[in-house]
Amino acid sequence: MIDLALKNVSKRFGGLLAVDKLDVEVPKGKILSLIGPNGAGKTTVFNMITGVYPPSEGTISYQGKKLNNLRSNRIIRHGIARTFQNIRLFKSMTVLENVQVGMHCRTKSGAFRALLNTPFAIREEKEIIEKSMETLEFLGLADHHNEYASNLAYGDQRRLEIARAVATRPEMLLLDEPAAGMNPSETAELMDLILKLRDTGLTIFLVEHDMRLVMGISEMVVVLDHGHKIAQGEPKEIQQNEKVIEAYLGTKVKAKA
Amino acid sequence: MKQGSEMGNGEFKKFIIYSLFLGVLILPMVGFPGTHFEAKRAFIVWGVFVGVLALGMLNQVVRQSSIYQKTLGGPQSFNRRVTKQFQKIPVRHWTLILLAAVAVYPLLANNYMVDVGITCLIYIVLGLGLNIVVGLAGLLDLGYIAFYAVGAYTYSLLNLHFGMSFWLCLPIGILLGAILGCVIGYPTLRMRGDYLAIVTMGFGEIIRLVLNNWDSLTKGPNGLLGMAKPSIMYPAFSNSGLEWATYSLKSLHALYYFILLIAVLTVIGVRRLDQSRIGRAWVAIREDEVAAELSGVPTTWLKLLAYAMGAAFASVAGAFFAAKLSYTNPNFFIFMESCIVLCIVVLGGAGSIPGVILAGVLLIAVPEVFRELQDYRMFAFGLAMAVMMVLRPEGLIPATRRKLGLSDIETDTIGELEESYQAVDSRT
Amino acid sequence: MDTSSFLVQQLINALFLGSIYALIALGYTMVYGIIELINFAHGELFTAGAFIGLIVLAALQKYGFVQTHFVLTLFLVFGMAMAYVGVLGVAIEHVAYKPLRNASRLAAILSALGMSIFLSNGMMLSQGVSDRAYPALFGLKGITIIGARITYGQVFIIILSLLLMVALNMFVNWTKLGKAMRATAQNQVMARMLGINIDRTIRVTFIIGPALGAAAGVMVGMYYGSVRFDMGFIYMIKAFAAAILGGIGSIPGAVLGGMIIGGVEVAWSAFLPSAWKDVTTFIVLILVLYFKPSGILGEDVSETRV
Amino acid sequence: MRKMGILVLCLAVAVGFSSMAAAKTLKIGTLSPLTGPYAQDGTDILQGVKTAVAVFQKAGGIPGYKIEVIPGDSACDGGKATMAANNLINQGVNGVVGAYCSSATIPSSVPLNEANIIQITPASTHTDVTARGFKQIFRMCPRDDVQAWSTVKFLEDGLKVKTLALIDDRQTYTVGLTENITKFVNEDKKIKIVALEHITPGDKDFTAVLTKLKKLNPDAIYMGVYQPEGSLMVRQAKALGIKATLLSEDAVYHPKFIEVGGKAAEGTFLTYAKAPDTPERRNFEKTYKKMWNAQAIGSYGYYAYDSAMVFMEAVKKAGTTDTNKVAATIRDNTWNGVSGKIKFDEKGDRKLAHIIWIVKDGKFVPYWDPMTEKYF
Amino acid sequence: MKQTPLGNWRRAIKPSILELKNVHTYYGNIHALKGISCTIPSGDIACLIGANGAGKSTTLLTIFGVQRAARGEIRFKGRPIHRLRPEQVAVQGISQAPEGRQIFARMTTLENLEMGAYLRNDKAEVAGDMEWVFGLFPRLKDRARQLGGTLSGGEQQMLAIGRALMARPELLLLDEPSLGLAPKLVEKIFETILEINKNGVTIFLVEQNAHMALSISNTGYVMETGRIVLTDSAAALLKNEKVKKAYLGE
Repeated sequence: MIDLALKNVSKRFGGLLAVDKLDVEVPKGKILSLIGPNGAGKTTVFNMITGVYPPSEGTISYQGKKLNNLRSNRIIRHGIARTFQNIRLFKSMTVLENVQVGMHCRTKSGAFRALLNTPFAIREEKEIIEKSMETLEFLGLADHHNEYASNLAYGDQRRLEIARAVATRPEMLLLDEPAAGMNPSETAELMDLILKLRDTGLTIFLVEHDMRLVMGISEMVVVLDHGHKIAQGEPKEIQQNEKVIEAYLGTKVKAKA
Repeated sequence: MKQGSEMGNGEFKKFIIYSLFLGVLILPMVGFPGTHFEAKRAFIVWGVFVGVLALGMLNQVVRQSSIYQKTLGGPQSFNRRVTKQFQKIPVRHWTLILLAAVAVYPLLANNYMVDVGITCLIYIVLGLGLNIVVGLAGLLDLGYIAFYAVGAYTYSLLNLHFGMSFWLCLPIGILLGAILGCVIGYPTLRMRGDYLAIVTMGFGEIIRLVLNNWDSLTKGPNGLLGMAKPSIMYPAFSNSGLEWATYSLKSLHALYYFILLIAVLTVIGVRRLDQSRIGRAWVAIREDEVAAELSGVPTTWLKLLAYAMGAAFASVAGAFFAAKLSYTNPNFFIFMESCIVLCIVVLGGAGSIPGVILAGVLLIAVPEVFRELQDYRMFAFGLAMAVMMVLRPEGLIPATRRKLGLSDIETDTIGELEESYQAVDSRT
Repeated sequence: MDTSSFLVQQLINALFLGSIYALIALGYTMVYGIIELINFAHGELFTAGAFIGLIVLAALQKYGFVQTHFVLTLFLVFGMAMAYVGVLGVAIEHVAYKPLRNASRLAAILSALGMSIFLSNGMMLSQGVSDRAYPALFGLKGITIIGARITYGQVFIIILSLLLMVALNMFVNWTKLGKAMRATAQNQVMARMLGINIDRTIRVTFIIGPALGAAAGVMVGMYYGSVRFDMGFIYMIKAFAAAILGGIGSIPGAVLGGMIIGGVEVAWSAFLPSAWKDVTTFIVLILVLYFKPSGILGEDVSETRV
Repeated sequence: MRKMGILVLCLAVAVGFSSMAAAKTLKIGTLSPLTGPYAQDGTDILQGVKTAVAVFQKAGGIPGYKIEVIPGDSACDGGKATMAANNLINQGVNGVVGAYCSSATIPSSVPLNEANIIQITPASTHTDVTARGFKQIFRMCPRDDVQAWSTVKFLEDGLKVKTLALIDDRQTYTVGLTENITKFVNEDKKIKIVALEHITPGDKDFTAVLTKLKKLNPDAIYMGVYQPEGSLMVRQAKALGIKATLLSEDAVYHPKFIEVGGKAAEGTFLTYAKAPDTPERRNFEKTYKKMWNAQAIGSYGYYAYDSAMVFMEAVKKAGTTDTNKVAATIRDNTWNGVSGKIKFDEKGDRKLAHIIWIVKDGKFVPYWDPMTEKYF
Repeated sequence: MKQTPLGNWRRAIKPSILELKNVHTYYGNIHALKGISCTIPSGDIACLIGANGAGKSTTLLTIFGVQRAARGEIRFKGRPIHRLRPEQVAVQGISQAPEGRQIFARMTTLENLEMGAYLRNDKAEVAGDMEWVFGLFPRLKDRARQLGGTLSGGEQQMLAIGRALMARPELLLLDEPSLGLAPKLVEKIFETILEINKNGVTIFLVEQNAHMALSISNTGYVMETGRIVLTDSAAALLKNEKVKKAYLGE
């Protein structure tokens, strides 16, 4: 079953064609990776899916519903959550609060209930804390719940971003270079975590540069170069693909004399 | 680190240069109140400024000296130790002590002091309201006083024309303020910080000018006069048995306790909002709007809500103000008032409730103490404001997010140090 | 007065008012462009310029210098006022803004506001609370074009402010220092990597921007005939609005914004109930910003970058 | 000799004690804007009161009383004025001179009324100041309608203008004047009002509005503005070549008007009370100028002087500081002030007629008397 | 992965122009560089390769003083520069074409290039260098009067490199010059880099296009999470299986 489908999607910034007629289908419950050199348009794809800006052409649909012109917070309610390439946490808030913000779209009590501190609000707040702590435990951050997000170690910040995204109770998770800046052992932990998340039924859509991670866990890989899809297939196929190797490693220039 | 003597030498050079600069700036401006140079006056003022400069720099040199660093400064400095001691007392106790003090205050104070207290409390309510907009949601608002005006005029007009009681007018005023808050908030949603400043300032001025120009409704610059004071009904026994008696909150003491109640409720309300799901979403917007939106926070709606909530509190304060004076006039709601409220919020520490309370008292009550100094008061006020901001840009009591449980986290001094290292603009 | 001369007269009024707003707005825009700070004290710098101009002019008049060396007098008055305010601008930057360059925006704005109050009250203490008369240099003589009158003073001021604007534009576009200022405004880190001392560049900005404000202050004093310690406030609001309307950070934008604000004010007063003049100014501003959030000639900065 | 010495000492002590016992203090509070845009007028008021005390003391004062002036800053703001009033009450003032702005006078009069303290405002012309039935409040300056009546009378009978344009700056005082002028003119139907324009206080450029008036070409333009704007307005009117007669009110009766207005101020008419050139007036002017190193005195300096003087004289006459008795004394007597004869009506308003002045050769000169319809 | 002694060997032959010793850099709490040491011989092209977020750009920014080195030493021609501010580093003779090009968008191509020569006062020679840059990148000459912001990505990259060259640096730091460019253009840029190097400019290149970068470089460094994990001659690195693995995860 296809969860997310991008059909003929293009994005133009002024004269620059960042994404060119892209077709991608993400199957439910699977891990799909989108790879390609820097500037290939990967993050642009994520931005279009999550409604940061609309595609110039084409349609994006999720479980049959068109997402094209929805606002980001609406899209998230449909069950698509994401993380960011450069960590964007709420730095002055605690770890727990960051996750609690993620639960915003799944909770209801408004300003009046908060002002009056109604039983509903109290109950909900308790529930938020419990669920947030669960999420943190799942991601191994429970011990840090009272620390300020800015005080976390780098790897933990990355994980906290995932926790915040998971707290929105998504069915699909878009991870934008989650392993960037991680050392091999942290990356290995991250791999386990992603698999664990997948096993809870989440669909994972991954943008990543770390090939050990991509090739190790993806069920399907899509390769982008200059906004074009140049290859698609299982990791093994991709690794043998001449086009991919060329895009990644580049061709040699005449060697230095 | 430089050697002490070398540093002293450098400081001395700096001192001479600064003094000369001060001379260039002060001598012509102060020396020529008319057409001829009044040397005595000019040099005295220059002398005073140079003196203050010398003291300031001496203080700095002493603080940087190795002896001071070893004894009084450093991580175990006197200030820090004192702060630590204070922090040991739980917030709950502080609150109780403070409440007891403000409750007893009017019994010990004379009318004037009670009146100053009332004004302080009004501004604290305003500051707390603006704190929602500026401190929590991070939206700059220079026209906040307009909502204060809305509250004041709503009560005045409804009371004068329809004889409606304070209690009935209050919710109407809150509603009107909130609606107006949304109206003002709406066009500013797409704007960034500094544009917000001029637009909100413009809205503030528009409201004031409308009140000033709409003669048929507001009596324009003449103002509205003779509103009733709020009154409360209480059961009392009389000849004909149990009856409802009316107690008008006329005396300053009654008004003081009334505004105190409003202020306490405001503190509770703002605190609850701050710690609720809504407050968290506001802070998230302040920290990173895009990330908040992409974490499922409806930023548009929440920003409007921030404006509306802030406006609602100002409206309450406004209604009280009009009722207290029994008079209102568009001139009460000038731009400078918005600035003062903003000062309270930022000086106290944006987002920090105790900060706002402290700054409210400092900014309203302390100038009253120096009322004798008249002209010099505002002069010093301006200077103090700039100096305070330079010394404590985070405010007097910087805001911190609430933590659950009892885990005590030492602030990482190394982290702070390193942050100061990357003094370069982080816009890369 | 027939309609055509009425229109010409109002046009002259608008041009005159607009050019003064524009000149003050330039100072705002330059300072904002380079350190992204709304310099609330700019209105006071403008007033300080007017006072220094008055002091110099009065002193020169006392010794009969004005009659004998008219052009030199003008040169001295403007020069001294601009120099003084330039120094004042740098001093303020050094004391109140520089330490806050990496602090929150709010802290910097409050510091600026504090400086504004400080300077305004300082001038009240030193120069008195009431308005001071400016010696009449130009008098009321003027020329009549199609029934509209324009005094020599107005002609002089319009020409001088245009000259200053052109000079500024040339400075910023043609000189090395001017280009360094623009580079610093656009990308501080890159500018530093090219060897530009941004502290120095910012200091220069704080000389030029306030100096232009001072020139406007002297003009206002000379033409209207009086200065008062708090006169900067209204001009500050208008010029602030003008700078933002034109797109803050943009020099042609500030000129355009100033002209528009001046034009709207005059046009509204000329044809519609004048009590609502200021309301209109702000509504125009809000409408423009609503439809073009970056101002008329401003760069579009609202684009979200993820 | 020694005995004598002791005796003298004892006597001195006794006198000292008795005088201490007897020397009650008469405290006069002032309320006026000492900060902000109206600080000039506010300072004039404070100085006027202090001059009055000095003159009164020199003339003998009230036996057994020390007189003290306690300044209060109303800042032209209701809230601050009320606080300042409460402060004065706490310091035990017997009477208050002030405030200046009606928007400060009205709220501050409430606590003063409750504390039953005499209040004499030297400057607030708003009808509501005395219209609320307070028994201890008086107004030294004439009310808006009195001044408006003089103006209209002059326009109709003195200048015989046919068309009139009005300008005000939308402040309490000036709006009161233009409203009353409109009312009187409409009643008499002799003059046609062609325009009512408004300016913003603090603005410097009024050319747009003045050009508009130039096109309408009225016979006279009434400027309901304060002195700073008034000075600028006459200059700009002349620069635009406006030929209409310019008229204004007592808020521009300030030496600064001529100083700043320069030649353009020449020929401007304004309404202001005509005081007889009495020795008291000359004495006041001399003392004031000497005390405050001033070249000239603003109009509110005179009213403030009279306010304080009437209060002190009334206390002296009543022989008590009891508010009700002093108020009655003030109301029942006619006083000689430096701004003319002073007589209050039931409400506490002063009956004071304005005359028309003209600026001539850099001076304010009496021009026409609306009561007698005669030129001076 | 251990550090090979090759770096030292090279230094023995050629005088080094830039030396990093145990450099640590922090972003707030994040330890971005965890003790970087490397030596760049004068006249060489050295390249730093590694995955996103490994700290390559941070290394360049730290050299330039944009990020303060919390610990360690950076020496340029033997003089320590790690305490200098960026504008002071520029004076020493280093220039940089940073990540994301950082073109002054509201200045023309010509003005951008002039800003590159900000520190120089020799007008005639600046004009000569301008011609040289235009010779390297003829496209820039056509766009001389166009605003920087309106140039295409490739043109901006050329402009960034050209601007850095206008300072007549002894050491040129290039941060991902191939980023987002079409393969043909990338080739062109790399050829130009070689040409620049032939003019005696030492080049320190940060690239993710490993193959191409290594093929023009003398020395290569492989970075991983804030550390240099591999140092070798470029030719050797090209054959290194670990490098291949790092890039394709084989």
